[in-house]
Amino acid sequence: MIRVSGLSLRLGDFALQDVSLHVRPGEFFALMGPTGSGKTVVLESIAGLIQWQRGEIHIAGRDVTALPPERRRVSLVYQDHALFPHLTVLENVIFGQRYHGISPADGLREANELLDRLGLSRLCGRTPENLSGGEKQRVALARALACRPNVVLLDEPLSSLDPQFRDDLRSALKTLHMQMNLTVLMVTHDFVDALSLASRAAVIRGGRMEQVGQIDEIFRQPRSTFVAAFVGMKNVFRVTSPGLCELGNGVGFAVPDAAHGAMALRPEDVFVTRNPDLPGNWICLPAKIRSVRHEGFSWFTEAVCGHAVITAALDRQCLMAGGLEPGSPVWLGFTPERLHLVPDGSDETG
Amino acid sequence: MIRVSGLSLRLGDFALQDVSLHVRPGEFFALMGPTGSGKTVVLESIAGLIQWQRGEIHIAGRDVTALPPERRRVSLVYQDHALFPHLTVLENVIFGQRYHGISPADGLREANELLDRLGLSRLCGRTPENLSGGEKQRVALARALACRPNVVLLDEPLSSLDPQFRDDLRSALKTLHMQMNLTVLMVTHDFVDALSLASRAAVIRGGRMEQVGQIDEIFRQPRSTFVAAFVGMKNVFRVTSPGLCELGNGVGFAVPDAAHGAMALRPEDVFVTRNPDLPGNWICLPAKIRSVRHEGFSWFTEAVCGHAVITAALDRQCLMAGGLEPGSPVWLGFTPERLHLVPDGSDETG
Amino acid sequence: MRAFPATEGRAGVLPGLIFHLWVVTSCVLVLLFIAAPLARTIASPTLEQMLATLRDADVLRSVGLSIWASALASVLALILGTPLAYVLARRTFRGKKIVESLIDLPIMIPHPVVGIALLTLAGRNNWFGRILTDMGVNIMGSITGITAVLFFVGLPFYINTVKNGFENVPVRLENVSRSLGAGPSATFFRITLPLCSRSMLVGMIMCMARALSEFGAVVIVAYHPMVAPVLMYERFTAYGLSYSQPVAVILILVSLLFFFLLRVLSKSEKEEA
Amino acid sequence: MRAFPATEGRAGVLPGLIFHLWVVTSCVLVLLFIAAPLARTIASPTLEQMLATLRDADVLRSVGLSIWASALASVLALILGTPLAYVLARRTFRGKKIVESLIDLPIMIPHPVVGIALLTLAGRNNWFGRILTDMGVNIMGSITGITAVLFFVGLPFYINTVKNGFENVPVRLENVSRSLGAGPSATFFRITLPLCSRSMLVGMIMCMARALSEFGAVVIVAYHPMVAPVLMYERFTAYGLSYSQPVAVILILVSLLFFFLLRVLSKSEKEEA
Repeated sequence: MIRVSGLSLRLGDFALQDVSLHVRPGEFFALMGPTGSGKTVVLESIAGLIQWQRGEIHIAGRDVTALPPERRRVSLVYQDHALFPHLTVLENVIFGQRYHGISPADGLREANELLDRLGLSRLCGRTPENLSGGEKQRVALARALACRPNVVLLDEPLSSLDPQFRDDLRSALKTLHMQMNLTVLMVTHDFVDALSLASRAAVIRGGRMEQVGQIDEIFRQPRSTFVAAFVGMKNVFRVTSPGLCELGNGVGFAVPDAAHGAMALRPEDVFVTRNPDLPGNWICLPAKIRSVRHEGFSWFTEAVCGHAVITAALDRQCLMAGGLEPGSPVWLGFTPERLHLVPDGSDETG
Repeated sequence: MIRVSGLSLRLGDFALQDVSLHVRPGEFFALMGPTGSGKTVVLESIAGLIQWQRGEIHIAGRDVTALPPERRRVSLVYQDHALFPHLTVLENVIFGQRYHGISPADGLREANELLDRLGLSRLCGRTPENLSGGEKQRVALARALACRPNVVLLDEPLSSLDPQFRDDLRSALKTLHMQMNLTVLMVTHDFVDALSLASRAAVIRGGRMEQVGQIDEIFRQPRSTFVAAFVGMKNVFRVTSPGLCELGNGVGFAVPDAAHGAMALRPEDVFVTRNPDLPGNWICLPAKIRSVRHEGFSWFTEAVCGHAVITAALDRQCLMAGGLEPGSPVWLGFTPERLHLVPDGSDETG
Repeated sequence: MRAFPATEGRAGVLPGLIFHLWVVTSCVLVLLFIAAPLARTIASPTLEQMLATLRDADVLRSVGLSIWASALASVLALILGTPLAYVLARRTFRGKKIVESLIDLPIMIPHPVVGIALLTLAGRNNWFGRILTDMGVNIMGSITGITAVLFFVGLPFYINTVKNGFENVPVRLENVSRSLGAGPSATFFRITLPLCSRSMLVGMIMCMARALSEFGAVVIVAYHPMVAPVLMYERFTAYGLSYSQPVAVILILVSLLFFFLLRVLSKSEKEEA
Repeated sequence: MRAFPATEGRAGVLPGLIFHLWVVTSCVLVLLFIAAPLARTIASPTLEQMLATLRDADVLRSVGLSIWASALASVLALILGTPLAYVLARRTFRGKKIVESLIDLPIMIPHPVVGIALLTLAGRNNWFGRILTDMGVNIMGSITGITAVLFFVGLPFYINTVKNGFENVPVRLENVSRSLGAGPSATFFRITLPLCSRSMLVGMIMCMARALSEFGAVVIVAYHPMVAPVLMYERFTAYGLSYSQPVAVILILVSLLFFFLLRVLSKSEKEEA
């Protein structure tokens, strides 16, 4: 549905270098990256709002490289919702329909359907200033959908919202995407949002694509230590000799012979137990608890294993069973499949 | 250390009504509330930056009600860090020392110690514009601590940061608080931050205190459905008759006779199992899986139980064991202690 | 509780006092310096003098001409200045600084020079002037000339105000409008202009007020027909201070009226934002 | 893929064209209208005329006086206007609108009225004027008078520019500074002023440029000693257009110089922000 090939541009200090990506029809695609990585630039290029120097963009099979934004049939939703303050909610929603050959009667019906679906019917006549953050964002979404776009572009749609509203809007987005068979490209700096919503994703950094693929693949198999860090893969083990990761003190585990660089492992993939009763093919390492802490409702432990410190998520059962005082001996277990080779393990970022 | 009693003020449409709170020496206190609830107003009142109409504020035993901000010995750290752009990092940090009778030599030594502790030593001579978001926030923290304040006031210190930096700063804050025995009052709209850092907390809503207490107490025993929703307590059961919550279809559980209103339960406190092999004193309800979804790295299931829908967190073991297809029969278990009475269960918010 | 000793801040009492003194005295001085001469002038003429002046046909005609020509200039600014303000607010292009400087130039050029320059351009010794004269357009001593002068001096005020107004409309609103299918023209008229209408009104009043105050350029291009400031100047030179005061009072009151309008409008503009 | 049929947008080609035409023509017209008269004037005098004018002691003295008195006025604005600008940027108080209006008033009051008003205040027929005269301060026909007039007309430009500059310094920086122990005075001089110094410089140049351009008020208060615009007016009325053009050229060039300064400074200000 969207095919970006070799997009390059320069904006002051910032440069986008040879960015390519492909969003398939009906797909929810997430473009992830830290602040300043150029994700919004990609979005605005696709919308036709930024001139680029090199590269082509196709939307729905048409080469839109030379088309102005209003001819591209892509609807944009910004983080700050950007509702038209002088129009009512309904007027906002029907704003663009006349330019897409939608008759006023059809348009009004569809707009009301959308508002209804998003639980906004009773707000039709209000002006945007009287809405809550979550409501504004839903109106912006309805406005984007009301003119039957080929693609919806979302620019950090969740990050300006309080956590309470964020969950609601996330569900709304998910439901709309499935029910209306939308093609969505979402930009976000929060990998949790991407993981919850998207089926495929890309990670961008400093104007370059670091990785494109299935969302699971990115989260399980980051191709660089940058992506690994970005998706929260906190455990990185250097491959010390062919086929082996030594952690010191005689502790270590075998890795495929061809592997060199580093092996990365999510804290969520490490299990903590008091007895090594894990399946036979698992890697099982002796360790000592150093600390236990919680982040929100998730509990993590840092355990010393050889000379390395491994971060592991804790299950509630494990917490309740006790025996996690600092210094307690435990076993850390993980399946070899969860252990992922990061080829550029020598990369400077951590 | 800070004692606010009966603070009331009016700012345009917004009013703070009879707000009282008490932060003890050495305590990390979190003031939580949604956007526009007045949390920053409380903070700025304590700092002396806002005139209030009624109420008293004591800091370190002194009545500061009539003192200008510069005499209160409270240091402020804003969400947007508010570094002085024309000064270097070091100049920023030593800025306030001269007003607190700290000799330049002592001041410089302490500033360097602080910068060192926060991993900023190599940035001493830089100007703020060249720093990353996380670095700026740490400089702001160092600047606040360098003039030996009685209290540090933090205004959403984490929310402007990318998730990667947020973890780092959270640990830094926690470490500093413990090592330097600081008294901290932090304002936040994110209950995850509060839960990770604070020992006591308060929830404010529309200028009124909803609840003050131990952080665990607030998260386990919200006193209103608003607080329950704010802290993510998704399951609310109406008490149908004295001593009983009926969920329909003959399913239900006993509650203390005196309880009326509603009972609330965190999704994290509900365990899902395939066999009712839970401890004898647990409440154990039969249910059917409706859906399984993940938010970030956490997995949740919605299960139909009688006529009610209960949200429960899923452990990784449980997920791996399988049998969670929609329609599968499971047991939902929780201890009666986790079930909390919400007295104003009739409240309109959900 | 921190381990450091709690030293009381060495609050700089003396410098603080001097600072406050400086702030208070200079605020009072400045406000008095502006208000006192005007108040004194308004209080100067007797009621009879005022009434006589108000019945003076020359005075009324000149005030009317001033208002009419200024209004014309501000309408011209609306029609011709709006696009430029929009372009300056939205586009970056090579030479933008030069264009912005050019727009501000009329504020800085000594007023008689403005008059000289317009006369030079419209004079018979260059082709443009000859074309104008052949078309029957006469700058010297005509209302056309006066309007041209007032447009020249008022334009920067209009363009800068409206440019500011356009800048305050978030580009994102226009981006969204474009992405929803509205072309540049539809976006301008349906989104940007409605959100900016109050700025444009304020700009027109600014332009008109500045035009009303102009004297140095007008007096060169058109001594007759007399606009109000020229009339006042003539009375001052011909009959002296006390004779010119009643006219001054009327002009001050007319300015205050515009002023009041301006404040009311720009106030509600801020409240809307 | 959506289920709706993909209808091509009815791109309004004609209105779009008219819109573009309006934008382009009016931009060109406005820029020409400002640039052409000035360019034509600069091109008018011959080189000999220019050289002769540059050797004319009267011309040089008047230009020097203009610059000197304007500089004095802008220094006065710096000293007396800065606190008021700060107060207006930071405080809200009852009657703030009135104070802001008062500050802007000198832009709107017809220039000869400004002169009349200052003369009225300093005249012997009121106590303030008598005190002034007794102190030996003479407004009429003196450099003091000229400076007072130029300060009066230039002040709004200084205050508005600097007020804007102060507003762009986030209040949070001052709040943090206060919470770190610095009093209002220390906060002002260590935080606010350094961050605003460029605005203040820009404000001074604005004030000076406006003062340089003043004619109508000066001509009433002090025909002699002649400032440059008055000299030019005299040459125009006494000898005609072509005699006044060389002086006009010099004044345009002096204005352009200030202008250039202004642009360079306000440009780097934006880049810093």
